[in-house]
Amino acid sequence: MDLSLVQNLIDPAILFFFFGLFAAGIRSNLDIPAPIAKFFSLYLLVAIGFKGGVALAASGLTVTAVAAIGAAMLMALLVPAYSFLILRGRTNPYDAAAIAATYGSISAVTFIAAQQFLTRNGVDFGGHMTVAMVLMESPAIIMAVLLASLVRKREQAQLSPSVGAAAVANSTSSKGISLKEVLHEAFTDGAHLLLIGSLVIGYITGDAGKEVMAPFTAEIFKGILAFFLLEMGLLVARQLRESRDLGPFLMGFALVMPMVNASVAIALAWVLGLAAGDTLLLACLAASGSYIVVPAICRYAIPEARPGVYFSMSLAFTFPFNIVIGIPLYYSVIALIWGN
Amino acid sequence: MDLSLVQNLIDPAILFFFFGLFAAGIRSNLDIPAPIAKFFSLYLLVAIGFKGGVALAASGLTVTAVAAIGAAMLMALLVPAYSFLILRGRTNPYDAAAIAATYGSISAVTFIAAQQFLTRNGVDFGGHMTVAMVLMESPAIIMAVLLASLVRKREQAQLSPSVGAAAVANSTSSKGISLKEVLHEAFTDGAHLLLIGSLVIGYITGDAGKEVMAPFTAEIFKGILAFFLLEMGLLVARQLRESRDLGPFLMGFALVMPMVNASVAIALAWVLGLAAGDTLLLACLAASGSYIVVPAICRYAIPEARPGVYFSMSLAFTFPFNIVIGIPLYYSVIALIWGN
Amino acid sequence: MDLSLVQNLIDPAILFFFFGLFAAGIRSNLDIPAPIAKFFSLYLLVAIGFKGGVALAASGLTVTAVAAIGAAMLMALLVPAYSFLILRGRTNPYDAAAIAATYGSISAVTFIAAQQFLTRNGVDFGGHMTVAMVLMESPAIIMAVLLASLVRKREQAQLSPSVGAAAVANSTSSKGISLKEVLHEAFTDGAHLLLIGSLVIGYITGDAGKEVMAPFTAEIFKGILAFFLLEMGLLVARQLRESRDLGPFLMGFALVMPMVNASVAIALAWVLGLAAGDTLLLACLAASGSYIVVPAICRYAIPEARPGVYFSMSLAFTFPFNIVIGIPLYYSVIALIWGN
Amino acid sequence: MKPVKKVELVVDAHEVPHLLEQLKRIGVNDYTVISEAHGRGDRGSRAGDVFSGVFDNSYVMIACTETQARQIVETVRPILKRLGGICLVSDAMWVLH
Amino acid sequence: MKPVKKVELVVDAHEVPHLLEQLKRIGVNDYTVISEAHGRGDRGSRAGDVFSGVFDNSYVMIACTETQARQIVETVRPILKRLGGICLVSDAMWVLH
Amino acid sequence: MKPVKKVELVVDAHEVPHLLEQLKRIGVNDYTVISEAHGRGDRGSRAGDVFSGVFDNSYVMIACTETQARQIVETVRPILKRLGGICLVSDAMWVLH
Ligand SMILES: Nc1ncnc2c1ncn2[C@@H]1O[C@H](COP(=O)(O)O)[C@@H](O)[C@H]1O
Ligand SMILES: Nc1ncnc2c1ncn2[C@@H]1O[C@H](COP(=O)(O)O)[C@@H](O)[C@H]1O
Ligand SMILES: Nc1ncnc2c1ncn2[C@@H]1O[C@H](COP(=O)(O)O)[C@@H](O)[C@H]1O
Ligand code: NA
Ligand code: NA
Ligand code: NA
Repeated sequence: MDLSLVQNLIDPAILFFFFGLFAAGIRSNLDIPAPIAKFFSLYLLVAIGFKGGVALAASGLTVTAVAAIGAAMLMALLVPAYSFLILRGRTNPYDAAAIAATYGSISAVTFIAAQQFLTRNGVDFGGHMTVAMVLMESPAIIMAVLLASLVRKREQAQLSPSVGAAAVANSTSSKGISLKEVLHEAFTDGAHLLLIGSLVIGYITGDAGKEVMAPFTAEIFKGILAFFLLEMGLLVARQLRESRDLGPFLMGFALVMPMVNASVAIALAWVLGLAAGDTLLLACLAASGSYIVVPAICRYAIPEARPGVYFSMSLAFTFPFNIVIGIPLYYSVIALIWGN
Repeated sequence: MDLSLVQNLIDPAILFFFFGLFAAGIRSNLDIPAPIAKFFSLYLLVAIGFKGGVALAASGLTVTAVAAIGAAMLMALLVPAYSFLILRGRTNPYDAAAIAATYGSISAVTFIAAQQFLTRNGVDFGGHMTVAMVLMESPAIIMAVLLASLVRKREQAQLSPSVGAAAVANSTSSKGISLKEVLHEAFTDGAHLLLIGSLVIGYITGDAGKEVMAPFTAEIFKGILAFFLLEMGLLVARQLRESRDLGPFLMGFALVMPMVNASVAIALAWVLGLAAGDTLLLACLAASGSYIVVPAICRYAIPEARPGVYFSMSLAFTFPFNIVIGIPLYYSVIALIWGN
Repeated sequence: MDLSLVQNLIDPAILFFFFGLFAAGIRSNLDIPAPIAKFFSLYLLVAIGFKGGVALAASGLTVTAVAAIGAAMLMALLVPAYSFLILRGRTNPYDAAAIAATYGSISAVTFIAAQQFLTRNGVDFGGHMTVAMVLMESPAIIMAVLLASLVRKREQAQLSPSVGAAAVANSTSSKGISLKEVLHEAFTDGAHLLLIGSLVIGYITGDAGKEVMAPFTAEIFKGILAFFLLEMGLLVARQLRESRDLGPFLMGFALVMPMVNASVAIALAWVLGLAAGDTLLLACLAASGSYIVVPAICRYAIPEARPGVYFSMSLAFTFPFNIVIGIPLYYSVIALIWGN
Repeated sequence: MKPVKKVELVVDAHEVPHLLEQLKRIGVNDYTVISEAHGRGDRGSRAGDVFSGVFDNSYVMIACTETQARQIVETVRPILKRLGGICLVSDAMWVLH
Repeated sequence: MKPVKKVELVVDAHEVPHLLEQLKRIGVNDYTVISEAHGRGDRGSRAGDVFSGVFDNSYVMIACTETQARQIVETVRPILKRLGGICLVSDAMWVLH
Repeated sequence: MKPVKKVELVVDAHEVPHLLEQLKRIGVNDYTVISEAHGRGDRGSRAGDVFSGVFDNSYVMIACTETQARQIVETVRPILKRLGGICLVSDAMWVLH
């Protein structure tokens, strides 16, 4: 178990991630064509969703499963709430709301990397954790939108205490997006929807579906993940260059918060009596930040926030941290406590 | 056999088609990058052509095979002929010619779905049916071009009965495209040619070729088909929105004609003594309409026809009808008659 | 062994290459989307590099391996040197330098086709040949840049014998690119770097890595190679049309030089006592010309050279020659000498 | 040939369908869209998130009459205000066919 | 800098090779093509058939002299008449190098 | 609306990052790039090497003041001289928002 950090790094997919970092670091012109990268991202969602659905059909929705899902949803509410409180005074409040949503939500690739870690170490995990992942997206976004509209109202009130209601109404028409619209946007977001769809299809077709799909969704999975992580490495290194103006506080937040969120998740899992495998996945869901769904929605729901900020934090700092250090670190803590 | 309709729908690939319809229906931004979708369409042609060629090399060209191919070519002449007669009075004659070509030709994905249906139900079919599919493309297009030039001449004669020959010559130079040019265009069309090429390569390399190609062309086939049908679902739903102005007659044609064409094909197959599996494939070839090759050629050969019309009919109505209802329906009729 | 030429052509991947030539020859609109073709090219580099790395980890760096690598590097210096001497008087000197670099460098797809040929004929070859391939890229490019700067200086001196140094300095600032910059460009070139990276990752992860990656990098390899060679066939035929103005000397060079270079390589391998399989690979590395890495660098390092010339020679003439005739020809010579 | 105005827009790719709907309402039905136009403006660099494509711009070109151009400008201004982007208007001659 | 005409065409992507051949014949050898330009015009929406790409437009730009521009216009007009598309001509300054 | 200059460049795709850096140095930070612009010019056909993409052009558009346009032209001229490409300058009206 001591070796798990190094072992984790010897996986071909992880090594391709490092190679991507290196290639972009020395300013190579290496590039995965964008439509391929986008397709691989869809592929991973289909594969992970389908696999989760099949597993869920086999195991059914047990009490532990429900507990794990409940814990995940609780984390999706807690993380943005305390993140916003921490960020509020130190950065502009719209950015704070968007960052809160980013960290309340999840990174599917971090989740996948954690699953790969567990498989490599022979630790079981349940298909219901994919359901948990799916359900963590929306609460975080709702929280953030509510926070942003709170900020908006307060600002409006400060600017024009006398004009009052009229100004607020006016601002609503130009900036305020109704929660209903945002929820529609969040639910119909392609990445999110594809994950749900694949989960449902995996659940319906079960083992019969698994058998015909396996060569595509399971056997070549590792190779495609390797290519995808190569691209992620290139992106992370290039985004790092763009993010010099983040400032030490936000950089620190992006590196320390994952550990805080993972700790809270592990504590919660301990209380609920979850298994070690599910606990690692829960920790990684809590620790990771979104760089696909949340930016897609915040751009529209909180246009005042600077996408460069929350996108850089989650992609250039939190993602590599979790992939390289976070996963084995969280698991070594879990192994210690769970007495594995 | 009663359950075949529902069973048919429980296939993961078909479920992804429904999911695509649903996602586009709720206006999700889900999208397969266009180069990927285009590649998958080429992939399916290669896989199906190669498989057909290998099967043909194994079985040889038997009498039944020749009969089946002959029946297919007859259908490719009959369908556009009677379709044009039905359509003539009720829609503009150029559209009528293009629609006739559309339904005389075939949809490779419908053919693939029918093969999948047969495989799932343990029913055999021959590699020669792929040859039949290949040979159905051109007759339909030739028919349509001849019909369109007939229409053109008649119109010309009506407009200027006195000017006569000169006007016709003039019109020919601006609009009339020689049959030779159209045949060249039809034969060299990428999709059509790739299917032929793969068929020939499969035939030449036989079982040895099959073995080395199988992981790519056979094992991951189902997964790629699932992604492709997801994209088809998205396209169908989006095209449905564009096709509100089709009118009840053309919509009815797009939904009823497949059943008529399939019935004629089944009757013909019965007379010729074809096996049940080959009969279903023949019925599906007759029942399906082209949305790749024919539009690519009609755009050029019958520029007076509105692509939106024939494209919408075959993609937004006939394709989903065959995939969801047609295939199991035709097969239940065949099973009844063939006494399976 | 007599049949090896025909046998070689009956491979599905090679047949798809011919089919591509045919399709472009009859001016079909068949086209693999560019991002897919580019990705397949990256895929082949990853697969071949990874495989070589794994093989190297298993065998270790033996004396024969070092000898083979040394022979390859020697060829990478010899080929551009004598090519430049041959070309100098007969074509403009910048083109001569660029062509020299092209033939000193290698074509990874020709290397892959040679490996496939060996596998089909049950002949072994070593993972170190992939290292040899990697190491042949740079010497050729360095040679060419040195030759080009020599030409540049001489021209400068002839043009303005009185003005002298100042003019040279001036020309350097506008045209001359420092060797350091070129080496950086050569090393960081995406294709080159990806090959190295995959080799290293294969070496590190060894058999464990091979097992998880095999479905992606090995099993579906043949199918992707077939698609890639289809695209190569299309490209070759289209490039042939653009290269009518090459002239008989350069065309002859592109067809005869591969045989000369292969002969030198075979002689060298004989002297060093290499095995037959490694010798064929060395011959193919020597005989092939680059159409990816070298054009990418010469465009920048020797902007005076006409890319159309060296690109056409290596893509439209040398590549198909090696694939179709060269590989079986070189091997029949090797088999004769090695007494196989 | 007849003189027309050429309106060129660079906007958030996600906003294009909405924008085209707005234009339809004021009777502008014809347009050309080039989907991938990366760039940099007031809102920083617009590239680099290949997965969601959130930072993609699209380029939209509309040839129209002067009156229509003025209407288009009024229609797109609030969209540009909210989500960024640029709009240029210039003169061209339309080849009648 | 010297004044030139900028000719911009949006035409059926399949027609582009044919069009460029025609232009070659009248001595216009230089051009720039952007392949994927979706749009809507008299012939309805041009998008949505990803497989055959039949409905794709391309955008073609040519910088040339006024005389050439006039020739180009005459050459493309019948093509536009038959298969649709638009052609705009405007003024620009060419940076000599 | 305010009058601006529209600078349009077609250059070697690989040169674009370098070019944008040069422009940054003279204070031009805003631009739009369309990546795939195939073409033909003095250096022959620019297409057909899908693997290295060496022959790809990019199209760059910059809306700026007249002074900036003049500076841009001076900056890009040596690049165009060395690696080819074209640069056009024309007039447009910028819609303020
Ligand atoms: N001056 C400019 N010239 C060319 N393109 C621009 C200019 N300003 C903005 N853009 C484009 O418009 C997009 C949005 O601009 P902005 O909303 O200012 O960030 C940018 O990403 C650029 O693609
Ligand atoms: N007024 C316009 N402004 C911009 N693009 C247009 C306009 N009219 C037509 N187009 C483009 O030209 C293509 C062909 O036009 P059409 O032949 O009229 O259908 C359309 O799909 C659009 O991309
Ligand atoms: N007259 C022109 N009109 C439009 N595009 C041009 C013109 N001349 C050159 N180009 C574009 O600029 C690129 C480089 O030109 P060149 O350096 O002359 O080969 C070409 O590949 C074309 O895309
Ligand atoms: Na999280
Ligand atoms: Na049919
Ligand atoms: Na060589």
